Amino acid sequence: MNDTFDNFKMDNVEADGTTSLVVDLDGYEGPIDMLLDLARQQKVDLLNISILRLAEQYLKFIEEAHKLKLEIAADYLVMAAWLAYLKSRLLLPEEENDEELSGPQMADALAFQLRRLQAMQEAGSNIMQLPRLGKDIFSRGFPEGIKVIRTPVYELSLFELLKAYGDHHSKGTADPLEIAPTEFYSVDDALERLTPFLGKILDWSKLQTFLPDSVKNDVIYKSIVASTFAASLELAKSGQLEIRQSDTFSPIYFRSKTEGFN
Amino acid sequence: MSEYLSALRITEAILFAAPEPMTEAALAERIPSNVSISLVLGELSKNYADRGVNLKAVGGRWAFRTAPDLASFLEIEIKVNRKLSRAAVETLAIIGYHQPITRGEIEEIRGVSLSRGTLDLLLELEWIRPVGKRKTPGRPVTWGTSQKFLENFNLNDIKDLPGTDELKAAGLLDKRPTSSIFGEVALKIEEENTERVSDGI
Amino acid sequence: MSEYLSALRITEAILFAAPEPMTEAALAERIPSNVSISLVLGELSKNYADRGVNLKAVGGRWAFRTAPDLASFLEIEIKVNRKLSRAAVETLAIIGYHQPITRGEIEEIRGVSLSRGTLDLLLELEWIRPVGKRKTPGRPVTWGTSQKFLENFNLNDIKDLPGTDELKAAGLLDKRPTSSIFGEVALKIEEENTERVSDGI
Repeated sequence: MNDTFDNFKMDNVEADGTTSLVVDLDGYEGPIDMLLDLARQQKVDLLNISILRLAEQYLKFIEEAHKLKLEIAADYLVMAAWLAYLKSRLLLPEEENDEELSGPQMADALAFQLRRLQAMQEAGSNIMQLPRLGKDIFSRGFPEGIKVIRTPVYELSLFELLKAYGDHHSKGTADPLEIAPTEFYSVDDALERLTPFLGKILDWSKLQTFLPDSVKNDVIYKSIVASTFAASLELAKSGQLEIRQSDTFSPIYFRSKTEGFN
Repeated sequence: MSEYLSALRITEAILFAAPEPMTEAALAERIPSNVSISLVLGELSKNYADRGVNLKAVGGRWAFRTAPDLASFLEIEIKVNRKLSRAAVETLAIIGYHQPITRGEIEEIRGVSLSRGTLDLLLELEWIRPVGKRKTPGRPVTWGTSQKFLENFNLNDIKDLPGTDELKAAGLLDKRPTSSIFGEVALKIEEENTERVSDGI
Repeated sequence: MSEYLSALRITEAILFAAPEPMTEAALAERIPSNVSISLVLGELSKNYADRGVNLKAVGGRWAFRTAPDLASFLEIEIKVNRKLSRAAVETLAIIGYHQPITRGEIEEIRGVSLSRGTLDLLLELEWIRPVGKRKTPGRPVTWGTSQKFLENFNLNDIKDLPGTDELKAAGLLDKRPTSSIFGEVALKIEEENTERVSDGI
């Protein structure tokens, strides 16, 4: 936003005509920074600064800038609006209002912000005056270094050893492929189980009632449900079973298909 | 040679040879176990206090450094130090004294939105680092100074920053937003700032 | 501070910070002109003679160097866990099962030639040892496993290595990957296999 004010200077002659105030916006870091600079020019301790006077100076500056038809960044205008409001609050008698801060409280808040920013600006220049490494103080120019010796440690488990041997062994030999029997329930298993019931399911009965009792674990149970459902579709297709499900995810019911019932 | 003397020599040699400052723990590992490393470091820093080279704790680690008063004799080559902008110096100070602090809080204190390159530059210098996230909506990143910052400015601890106690006593290390007191107008400023910030990203 | 003392401190700081050894002439330029640099260097090297760091002239140039007797303290030994290459593990397994075996025979079994370092590494780890010579032309060395091999794999005797049948029973001679779609059942099967393997030890 500073480029708006490039090389712009203005003289602000105080009401008492003694202090000549030079405002150079080039290089200001925003309205608070500018207010802080105006405050410094009052040459009093920030603790005793007259916020009212500061607000007036700021507003005067904005007014002058407007006269010169300078484009002013929004931040500065918002600050001007706020300061104008603050000024009115400071000048007018306070109304009883619990929700809003009083004029003096608002002025205190601004004074605090100015003091805090000033403190940080000073702190910044103090930090930059500390002796700096590589500028004022130096570290060892030619550190010999600490030599790091890496000793490799190889870890191999018997399992890895045997696995390597096994992998290698099976690479060369053409063993017949043995498929381990699975504990999963096949569609054939389900068909076998459902067939005896065919023609005997007179009323709608839940799919679950047709499942074997001794189910070992969840995965197997799921496979049984899936296989039984697949088998029931098969049976329905061949006209031996009717299936009903009223809604998605709701229970599935079977019933024997009775001849000529339709 | 006594074990204590031996520990002194070893510590001295390691600190001379190490390219980076070393922690007490790392040094303690290398000296006879019945010798106190703090005692050794205490004696060494006393030995070197008046010499051309001093033993210093920087950022909680130990290193030899040339004595600060000899700066003018050591300008072997003219280093071109990039001059930091006012905004960068101010931001660095704010982060140094108020850490952990979010970008938004820095902007509150400075009363202006941070321009694009400021944090980037400090980050590039490795003087600041993200230290966490504020548990507020949006979970903004909080910033703090780095080990390298302490080493660069020859500080042992962030508490050694000049004037910390005075600033604290004066209540100036309070990062509460003054804008909350500014009322609606301030809210408007904030919104605009926020927009500008997000535009800039 | 006397000029002599000042010269001592400056020389000390310069030699510490200099990136390379420095000539007397270059040092002389930086100290008060009425102080003799040889005197300064003489005193400094005497000061540092018994310390962890010594001031030495090498080829007419001066530099601080850590004391030679402390070299071992300036080393850090780090143990790095490394994985053996597939070839090495396979070779070791083949030696374990087929010992005594020559290099040529290993290559025949593996169907590829052994790279240079493989046997060397196993030998260096002391897991294998030469056990004799084959009475064939060229009298090639035969290899076998060592006591350390047995210790490493917690075996009492090389005969305790599971036989081919046992390996097959454990699924280790089966290339089929255990499919993840079998879910928990497969995991259970795998666990059982693993148990069976450890039972076999």
